[in-house]
Amino acid sequence: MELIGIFKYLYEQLVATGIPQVWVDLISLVASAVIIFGVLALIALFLVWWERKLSADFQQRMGPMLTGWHGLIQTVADAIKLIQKEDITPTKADRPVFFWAPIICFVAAFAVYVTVPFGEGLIVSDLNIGILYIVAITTFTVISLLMAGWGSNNKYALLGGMRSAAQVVSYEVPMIVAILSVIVFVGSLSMVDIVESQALIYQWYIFRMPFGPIAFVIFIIAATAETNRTPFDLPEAEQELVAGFNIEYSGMKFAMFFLAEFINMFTVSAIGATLFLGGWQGPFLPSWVWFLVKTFGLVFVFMWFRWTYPRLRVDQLMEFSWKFLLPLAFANLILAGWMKYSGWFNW
Amino acid sequence: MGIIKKVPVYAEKFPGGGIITTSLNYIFSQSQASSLWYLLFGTACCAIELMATGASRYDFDRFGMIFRASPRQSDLIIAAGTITKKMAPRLKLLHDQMAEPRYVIAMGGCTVGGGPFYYDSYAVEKGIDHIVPVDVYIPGCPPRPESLFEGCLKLQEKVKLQKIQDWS
Amino acid sequence: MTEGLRTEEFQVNMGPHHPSTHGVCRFILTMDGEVIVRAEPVIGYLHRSLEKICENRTYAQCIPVMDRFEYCTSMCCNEVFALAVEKLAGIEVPEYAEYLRVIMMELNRIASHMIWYGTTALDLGAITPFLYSFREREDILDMFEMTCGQRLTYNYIRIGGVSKDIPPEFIPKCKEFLATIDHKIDDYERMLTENPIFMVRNKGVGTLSPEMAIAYGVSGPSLRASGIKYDLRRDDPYSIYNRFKFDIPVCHNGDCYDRYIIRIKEMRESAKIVRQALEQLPNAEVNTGKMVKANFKPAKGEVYSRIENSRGEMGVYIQSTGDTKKPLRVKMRGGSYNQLQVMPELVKGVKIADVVAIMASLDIIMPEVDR
Amino acid sequence: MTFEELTTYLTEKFGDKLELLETGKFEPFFLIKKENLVEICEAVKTDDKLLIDFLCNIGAIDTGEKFEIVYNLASIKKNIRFDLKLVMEYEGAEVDSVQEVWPCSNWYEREMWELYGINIKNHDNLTRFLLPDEWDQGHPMLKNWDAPDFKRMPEVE
Repeated sequence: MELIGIFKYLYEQLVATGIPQVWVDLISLVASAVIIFGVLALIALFLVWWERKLSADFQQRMGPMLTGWHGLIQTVADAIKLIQKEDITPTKADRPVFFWAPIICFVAAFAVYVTVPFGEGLIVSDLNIGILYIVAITTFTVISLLMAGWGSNNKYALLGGMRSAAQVVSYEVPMIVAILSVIVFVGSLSMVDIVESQALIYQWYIFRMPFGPIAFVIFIIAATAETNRTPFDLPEAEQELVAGFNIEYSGMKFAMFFLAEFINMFTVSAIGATLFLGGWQGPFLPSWVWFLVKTFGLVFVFMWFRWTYPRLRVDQLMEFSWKFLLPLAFANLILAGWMKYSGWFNW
Repeated sequence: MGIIKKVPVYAEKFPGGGIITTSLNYIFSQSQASSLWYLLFGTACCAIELMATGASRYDFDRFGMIFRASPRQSDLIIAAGTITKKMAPRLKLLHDQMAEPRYVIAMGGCTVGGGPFYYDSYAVEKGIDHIVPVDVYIPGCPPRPESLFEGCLKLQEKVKLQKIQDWS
Repeated sequence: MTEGLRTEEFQVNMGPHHPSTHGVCRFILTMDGEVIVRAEPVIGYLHRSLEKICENRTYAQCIPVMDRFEYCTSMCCNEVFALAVEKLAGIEVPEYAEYLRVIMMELNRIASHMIWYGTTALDLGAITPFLYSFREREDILDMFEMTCGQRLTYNYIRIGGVSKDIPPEFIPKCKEFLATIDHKIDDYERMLTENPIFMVRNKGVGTLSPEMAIAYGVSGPSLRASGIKYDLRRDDPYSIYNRFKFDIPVCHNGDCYDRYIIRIKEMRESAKIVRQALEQLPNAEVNTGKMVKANFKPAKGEVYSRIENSRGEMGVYIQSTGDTKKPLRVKMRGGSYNQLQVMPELVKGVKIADVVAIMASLDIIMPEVDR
Repeated sequence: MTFEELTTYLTEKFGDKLELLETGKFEPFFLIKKENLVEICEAVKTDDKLLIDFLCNIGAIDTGEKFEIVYNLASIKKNIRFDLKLVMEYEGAEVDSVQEVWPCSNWYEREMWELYGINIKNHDNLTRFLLPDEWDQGHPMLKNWDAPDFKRMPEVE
């Protein structure tokens, strides 16, 4: 079954009704936005459940068991509970900043998916600056965390917000440089072009020796830091900063941060799968299945990190980024450029 | 939540509108009961039992109960361990910081009524129920994890009986 | 720096309700950015006036109160009080009961170190080790439970002996536990000891020089991590510790990592002691000792008895007037009290994350401090 | 050093400044005068044969007639243990701080000041310690202390 066929059929039916083309485009855009929102909300809820189950497996526990089959609707219950919970704004908070922070975080997390190719042709809009757009939008998250930290008027929240700003800015650079080394090879910023250049398994960028694996590792490390997960979960370090930037948030606003965190994790995994693991490319199965398999595989790696490693200290984190990761990423970029130029490895 | 609280008022004006109220009631109370996030609040011996209950053999997560470090995000405060006169204002502060609906479990003899420190102690608060409203009392010094489970299940029963009209 | 840009120190209140203050310790941290300028511990949030309570209880009634003094190693608390009263009254403890005491105390030491291992990992952000160590701790608690019916506050070691004999299932269960414990500790080590992040977080952090350690009365594993080989089980032997062969692990850097290594090694040594005690356990006569009655009055006198607890020297000072059933004064001394006192010196100039690491490595728990 | 060696050594060294008590059975208990406290503490810390570097514990006792203060001392290097004891009247109870000798005495003395009302001379931080900040009911460890919500355990035979 190819999803794209269904969408094409629906689109043709819409055109056949004879309404003006502008309306057709508008309706299809809105419809795709709704579909993506729904799918991502489901994925986020699933990821929360999966994380809890996985952590339980790592720790020889059961995890959620009593709400639904093996706790499958546990996160739904959590979400409904968070909706009905009282929404507190601290008296001394900076109200507009406090109010907008979770919304920006949530919207930014979803806005990325405009240019993520879920499968062959399954993309809302194939922008020719696709990857640039993604990198730009994901940066919004840090602004929202900074806003949350500042707006809460809480010292722990402020420390958490500052930490996250410092951290995301430092790891953004090696991540982009790692992405650049792929882009240098593809010669295009479009996500579809990137995927199409890795049609066969030995063309996946992770297998392009020697620069591919290095770029991939740099990307994974930087992405872990970008999504604020262990061992780089300093902004919400429970044992130091109680809950970090979201310490004052309750109810729905907290749920927004919570879901956005998981969606961000899915985002970076999707980017990783697209850039290094061939995106939707794969035999036999439908393209979107391949995409999901690869993305969830990367998500699993992130979760694995989280339940294994302790946390770094903030200065060690910075040192690691600026003194090790960044020089490595630049060297790798030069290597990639040289390989592309010499044409030796252009299979 | 103000809006949800208004739903029964309007819905029941229509014939058969009661079904909306009851099903909303069911969904909300069930999800509240199966997702009681507890505040990481432990002072003395009971805190060790609370940790043990969260650990592998007993596993609180089965009931959907996970700990949150921030009182804003937790629904339930398990007062584990002795509350002294110095600590009592802090407990009250934490309870005030929690968002409605919020619940309190008094775990262990000390929080129920002073326990082993009822006599001859000048520093222990004799029972926490004159500081915060308590929903479930669990006696024991310290209570076994099984009795903590029993207390949490009792609390779930209580939560399931709540109606959305009652929310503040 | 731009001219006129002024930075300001600010105060952060850490605790008394904070996930990593091991109960209810409170620090008022004066910080410059993320760096600690000054730290002032504020204690007393768990001050339950145990000493006042003991003054108004008979000697036998004091033992359950001692349980609450340091609930991670309640057996040792019972022992230190019983030891003091036995010295005062000149009570002989039967050999069989002494062996049971040693077995229980060493098992309890392992259990206490397991709590420390779990919470240390938790404080550094790794969650899984916590659940691993609590899994094995449950086995130890099972053994205690089958012996005295409680999981945490045992009231097992009494004045004059132990409250009851071990059940027949105890020894096979204990042997099974001892057979696997070394592998389990290997597991723990695999998770943290060589972990690069763990090492970089702990090495060179919170270095405690031996001079400072002694001056501040730091004792137990934290003192041995600073390079001083001092263990009351060897240097001031109480009970029957002089009958067992065991090493006293010593490290020399005195940082958080050494304190970690020491405690991991101590778990193995404790297991060794339990193994020997089980072998030597006299089967001929099962005599758990004669408990004292409610109207028991030791002779006039005073004594300070001390034992090696998992957190350092645990002592109790008892003064008896000789004509009442109640002690005139019971003063308790816990290792954490002094280790918390040295904290402000250790945390000067470190990051806030290190405060958590240092506190975890010193293994401070609050009931011992506040009493 | 055994009990006897230690006793003779200390009595020879300090003469009539200290007096052996009969109540101590396992470690020697010496009664000293509070004027000599800091002097004796410094002397035992620096003495080559004693090297008392470790202060185990300081405890105040309210005997119902007067205050006693016990210093439990130990040497890690020489493995020696003995105790010093002070006796003083309730009126104007005051003692010198020994934190110059052993820094860890700071908290013990602070606790003594708070719970017994014994004034500590030359102490750098006599502030609220274990009791709540707003505490105004006096010194609770005194034998005759009482408060409205303080219940004594009934006598059971």
